[in-house]
Amino acid sequence: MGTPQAPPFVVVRNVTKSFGGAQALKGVSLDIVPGEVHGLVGANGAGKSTLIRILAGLVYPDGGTVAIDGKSTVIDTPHHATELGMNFIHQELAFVPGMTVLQNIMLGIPKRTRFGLVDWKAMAREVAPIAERVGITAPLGASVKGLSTAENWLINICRALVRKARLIVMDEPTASLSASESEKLFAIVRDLSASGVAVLYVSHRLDEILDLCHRVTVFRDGESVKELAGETLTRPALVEAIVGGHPPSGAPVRHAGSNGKVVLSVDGIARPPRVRGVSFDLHEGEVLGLGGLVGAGRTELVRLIYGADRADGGRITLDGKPFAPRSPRAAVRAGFGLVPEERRTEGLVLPKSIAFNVGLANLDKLVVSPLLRLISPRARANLALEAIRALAIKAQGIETPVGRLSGGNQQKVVIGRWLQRAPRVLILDEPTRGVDVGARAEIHRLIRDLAATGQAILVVSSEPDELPDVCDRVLVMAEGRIVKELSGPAVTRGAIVAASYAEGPNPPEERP
Amino acid sequence: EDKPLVGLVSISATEANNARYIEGAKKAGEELGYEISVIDAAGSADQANAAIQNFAQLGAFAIVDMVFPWSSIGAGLDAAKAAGIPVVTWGGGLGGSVAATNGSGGPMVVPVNELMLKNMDGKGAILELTYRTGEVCRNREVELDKALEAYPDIEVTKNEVRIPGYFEDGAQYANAWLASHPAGEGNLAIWGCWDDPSIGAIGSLRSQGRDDVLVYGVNGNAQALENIKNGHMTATAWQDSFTEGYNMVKMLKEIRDAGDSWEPKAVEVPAVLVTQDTVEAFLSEHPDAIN
Amino acid sequence: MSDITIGSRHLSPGAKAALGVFARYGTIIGLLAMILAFSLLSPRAFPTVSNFTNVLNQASLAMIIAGGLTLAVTVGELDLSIGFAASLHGILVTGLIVHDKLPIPLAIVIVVALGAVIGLINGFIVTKMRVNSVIATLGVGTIITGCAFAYSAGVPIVSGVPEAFLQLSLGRWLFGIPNNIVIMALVLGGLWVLVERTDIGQQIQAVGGNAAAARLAGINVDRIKTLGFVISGMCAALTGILLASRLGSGTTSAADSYLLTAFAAVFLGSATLRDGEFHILGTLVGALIIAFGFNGLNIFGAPTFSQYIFQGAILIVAVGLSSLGRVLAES
Amino acid sequence: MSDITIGSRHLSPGAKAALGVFARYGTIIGLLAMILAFSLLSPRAFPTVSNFTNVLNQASLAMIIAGGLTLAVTVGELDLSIGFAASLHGILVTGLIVHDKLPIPLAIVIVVALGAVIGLINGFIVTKMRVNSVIATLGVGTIITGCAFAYSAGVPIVSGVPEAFLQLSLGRWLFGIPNNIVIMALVLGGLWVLVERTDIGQQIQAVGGNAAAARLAGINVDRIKTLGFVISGMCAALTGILLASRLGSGTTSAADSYLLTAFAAVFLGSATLRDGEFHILGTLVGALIIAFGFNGLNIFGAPTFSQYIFQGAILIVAVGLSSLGRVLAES
Ligand SMILES: Nc1ncnc2c1ncn2[C@@H]1O[C@H](COP(=O)(O)OP(=O)(O)OP(=O)(O)O)[C@@H](O)[C@H]1O
Ligand SMILES: Nc1ncnc2c1ncn2[C@@H]1O[C@H](COP(=O)(O)OP(=O)(O)OP(=O)(O)O)[C@@H](O)[C@H]1O
Ligand SMILES: [Mg+2]
Ligand SMILES: [Mg+2]
Repeated sequence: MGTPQAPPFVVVRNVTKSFGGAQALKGVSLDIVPGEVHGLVGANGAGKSTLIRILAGLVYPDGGTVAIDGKSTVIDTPHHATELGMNFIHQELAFVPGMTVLQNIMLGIPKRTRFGLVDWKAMAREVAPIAERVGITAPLGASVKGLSTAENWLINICRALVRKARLIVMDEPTASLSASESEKLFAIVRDLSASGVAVLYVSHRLDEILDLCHRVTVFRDGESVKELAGETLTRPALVEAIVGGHPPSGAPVRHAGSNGKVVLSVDGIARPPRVRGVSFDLHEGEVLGLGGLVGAGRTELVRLIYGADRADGGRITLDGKPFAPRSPRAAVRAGFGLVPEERRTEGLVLPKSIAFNVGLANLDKLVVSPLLRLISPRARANLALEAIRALAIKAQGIETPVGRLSGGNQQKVVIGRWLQRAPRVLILDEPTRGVDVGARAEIHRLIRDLAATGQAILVVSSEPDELPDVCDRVLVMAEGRIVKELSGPAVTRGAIVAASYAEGPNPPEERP
Repeated sequence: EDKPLVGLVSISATEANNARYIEGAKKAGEELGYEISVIDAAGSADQANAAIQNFAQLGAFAIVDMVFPWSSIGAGLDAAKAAGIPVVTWGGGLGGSVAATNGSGGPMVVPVNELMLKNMDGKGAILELTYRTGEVCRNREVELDKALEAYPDIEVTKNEVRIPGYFEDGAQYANAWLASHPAGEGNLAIWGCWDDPSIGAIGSLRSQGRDDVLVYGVNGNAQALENIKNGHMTATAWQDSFTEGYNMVKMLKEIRDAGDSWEPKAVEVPAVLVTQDTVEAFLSEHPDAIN
Repeated sequence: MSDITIGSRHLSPGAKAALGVFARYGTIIGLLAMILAFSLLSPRAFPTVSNFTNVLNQASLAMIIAGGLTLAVTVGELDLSIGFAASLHGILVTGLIVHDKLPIPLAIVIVVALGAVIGLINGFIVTKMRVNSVIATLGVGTIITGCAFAYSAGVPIVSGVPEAFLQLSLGRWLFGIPNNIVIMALVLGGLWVLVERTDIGQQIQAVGGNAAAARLAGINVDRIKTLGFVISGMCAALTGILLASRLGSGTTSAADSYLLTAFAAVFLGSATLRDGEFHILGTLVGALIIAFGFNGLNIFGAPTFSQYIFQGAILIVAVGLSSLGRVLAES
Repeated sequence: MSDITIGSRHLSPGAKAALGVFARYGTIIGLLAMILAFSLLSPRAFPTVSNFTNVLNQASLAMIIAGGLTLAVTVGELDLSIGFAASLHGILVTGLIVHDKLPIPLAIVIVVALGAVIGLINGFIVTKMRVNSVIATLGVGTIITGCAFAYSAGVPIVSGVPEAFLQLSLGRWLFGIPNNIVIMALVLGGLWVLVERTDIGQQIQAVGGNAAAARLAGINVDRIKTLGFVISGMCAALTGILLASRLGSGTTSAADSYLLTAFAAVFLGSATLRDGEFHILGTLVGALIIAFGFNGLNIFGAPTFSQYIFQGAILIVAVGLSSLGRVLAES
């Protein structure tokens, strides 16, 4: 793929931006030409989303220039950005929960009938083909409330496509998508590029980047450190540019697996239609993966086990004793921990500090004594520092509000919450969503280390590469049932993907 | 079921004087075999109109408007008139199609004003706690302004209290006023257009330990009488709401019987000035005034 | 061990569907049940055409102001200035007619425009100065009360109110429908179309549902929020005008108490049909529940204290029906 | 595009830091500026120890009830029942002392316990029946008014109130500090420790910040919310008791107006130090702004109408200072 030759649409020069004391951008430059897929990569907190927010008119740069079509421009509102021909799929989901799929897609760009009323029919006609191409299966009239994260992402993507922009900026679009949706997205990106639309593509998944992008700009610590294209665009070169010379160590060694005694036993747990009778055992020291397509019911399954939702039927035993989770509180007390799928809405209290958020699940450890329930500032600080150290969280200090952290660092805070609690069963739903290569390896190693201490770990992931990296054993779910069990060497990307699609004729296997 | 229904629409059925008027009305109703029904309009003129309309709807024998001025119950009067039901007011004045009124609280302030001005001895400062939205209060303020014309050396500060909130407002206004009127700077008086704001002010006086300020109220509610008895208040004019309610209900039959030939009129029950000197005698005469 | 199942709910799909009906229509069911109960308790006086007309007539003003408030809360802001504003507007319209001898329609237009200006001011303080709407509108409401005092010195404007102005709210329309009801129907109908069927309405709903998302989608959030305040302000003006016409006078604080009624109607309504979303139809239902509750208890002649107790209970039960239905149906 | 964006593009880091100070301390700067202004305008009467003591004494009751309300809003719910509840508690405590001849401490304990029960009821309706807190607490408040009326038939309880009960709020402590101030300081101090320094407080803040996340972190959200209502109810009871002691009587609706004052204080306070978060210290500052604003305007002798206008303006400006500072510093 050669770099398309055309005058650049967007030129960014020496843009700087600081938030309070934090220098998010120390001077970044890049240009985007029509018809190219321009990759933007960098570690968590490198400043990618900040640049995108500047282009979107959400924040203003402290210095430097942004030129659109060769004209230096101050983008002051998102509306202005849209008018300039740029569209955004931001890292943090943007949709209106009370509205329908169609309403969300057409947000801000409605069509009107002659009487000035909204013309739903015409809008549906326009949106339907695009929705299908993107892979939205829900009816356009359905409320988005019941939809999965992935589907909401697709809605955001669809919205950008409907607007026929000259540049579409995608900030980690595949973080919440599984392989099949991702494939659809890639096809769309290629189509867009072929039709002359530029795409700025941010991702931590380097395979995608290598696959899709004509050119890649690498950010490190708020600076654009490298531009790679053509021959120079290789995986090692990327990794080296991202981490700055310290490539992360390779995949951890797989453990022998499920020999320990059974910690958690799930028998016939169900809550139709999302979960229709699931049984499995989880052993001491085991990392068990749950794979499958988006909407397969994995998130719902772990929520049932954790007591966040009530099951319609089924049995659970924990360490041989019956366990009926009435609430997450009961589950936490019994020895569970959950890193939920949606960090911002389910995981974090955004205006509060890192120390606060890490402390939330450890309050009993932070009080000076069981009777005098005052929080010990020292214990609180130690806990937070420990999490920051163990997960290499990039932040100014333990009192930084988590809302100000980059997406990946927010994810680390949620994980950090459970580190010292060392729950008997730790459930991680999409643990490395939005986490950079280096940190991803860190988290994987951490998971293995925790397992090595005897914790039982359940990992849900939609990223096909992730489960083979960390799991001893993987259960593949489809349509609310377990359709395949893979263990040891059989746990491969290919096997998981194959099993995810193998539905219908195969009777569901429900063997522990 | 078929007892004649007398509808009382109260500005605040939980306010002491209103409650006593209602009791008087009930007493008369009992004697005459009327059913007395009370609606609390909670200070809202609009709800009062609605309530009057509802009573008209029910074919009431008569409707008593308590304290809302006749000028703010236009829609209610309209509906009652259409249904041929007389409306009388208590403290609401005579006007429109109102058949009778009593409790016109304006004039009853006069003896209080006279006593206060006598005590002032022509100089000093007065804090007036007013409530102009209320017709009665406004009339009392006008009375005082008239009387004060003769005393140019008396400095007057006016503050408007709110309903609800009159206790707190009375206290806060008193606080501020007292700060610029320290003890020993001439004759000081606090005058409330009814008792409650003055009672709020007494709270402030007492918490500051000030006993150099004379406090006056009007209406003579139980708390004011108690305060006079305890020496915190100087004087009030006691309104015999109970008798007013009683007399008014007794008169309703007369109004209905007269029909179109009825001449609207005021049937006032005179107020009684109660001071620290007369309070004991007064209470032995009207023991239930304080309970 | 085998008997400990974690499934604790054995609701049949049928039962769930029935509960779903409660969830959607709980407040409406409550309203109907209440009307039925009062009809049985006071069969002669309550369930008559004239009484229902009467109730609607009385409730119209509250419905108009609550309709406006619905727009403000839909864009995600509280407007506590409406009651004070309506009081000011009532005084002002009477003053313009009585003292300044303006023609009635002109006076009305001026006052409604002032309502819009107050909305603009609220909108400016909230969106540009970024002051929390509770404080902003409470502050503006307090200032408005001061203006009402300054204008009237607190004294109601009573004499010289022309009959034609009184007829505005006392008059009746075709088929003897009171004007108030007609005006209310037009206003709420217009607001309904605006919110549910127009492009601006979509933006209003989006801003209320998720302001950040709306902003990212290119909607001018500040402008839409300001619009919500403006409409709220205009409806308050209309209510103030109609109230002055109904009372036959312009009185300070006459309309203050609408604030609480409007809030009760709007929040009651938010439990209707949709879960916790504010919408015009819901507000209408909420206002009807309050109005019929007040009327029915009055007609039934319950003692004052029990009227309060029942009114409170009606609020809670009406919403509780929906909410419980929803919780059970979805759990 | 045409709209005014508060661009900070050309602010130097120094200017931003200065604005950051405004953002954090805007309301406090406002309070101090206001006190300074009034001191200059009324040098003899305003800035005296006795005036400040009086203002604090007077404001103590509002501060206590606002402190309780802070807890309710911190867990993310509104409590509109507090004013009505405080009125009921005032009547009840007087009734228990005067009619039932209970010892004063016992009467107080009973009434505070009743406040807690009302909070429990609010909490139950909100968390278990899932009724929106606006409707739930408005409903409960209305019911409470009915109860107060049923208990006292509207007649204030005045005679026979023992001097010892009056001394509760009229008395003075060491150094002549009025009891009310001491009680207020203890209550707010206690609440501050609870919210800021204990594990329960962390849970309270978490529930208010993000209830879903708090739940998944193992916090019993319903229980914490109920606790917020219970504390709010207990503070309302305390305010009702102190008010009855101050007035020397139990009077229906005496405390109703505290509702609005408390809300104003709490929301004003939420702009202090933290951005839009409710907290005890902020509430204290908010209540001080309101109290000193009222007092200063009075002492200065502004006419009633302009007092309203200034009061409204003070609310808006105090918060506007912080908010604008924040917007400019962070944009
Ligand atoms: N509003 C804000 N206030 C303070 N700091 C901020 C704010 N937004 C971003 N930052 C800081 O700016 C830096 C860059 O953040 P940004 O979100 O751009 O990173 P990113 O490259 O997108 O990372 P990720 O891959 O994790 O999404 C981070 O250190 C972050 O903490
Ligand atoms: N009743 C519901 N209402 C709202 N959201 C729900 C409901 N049930 C499930 N969800 C959400 O829908 C999403 C999809 O859940 P599900 O368990 O079916 O999918 P999954 O296999 O985890 O796939 P993914 O999370 O990748 O979309 C989850 O985020 C879950 O929280
Ligand atoms: Mg990012
Ligand atoms: Mg999932």
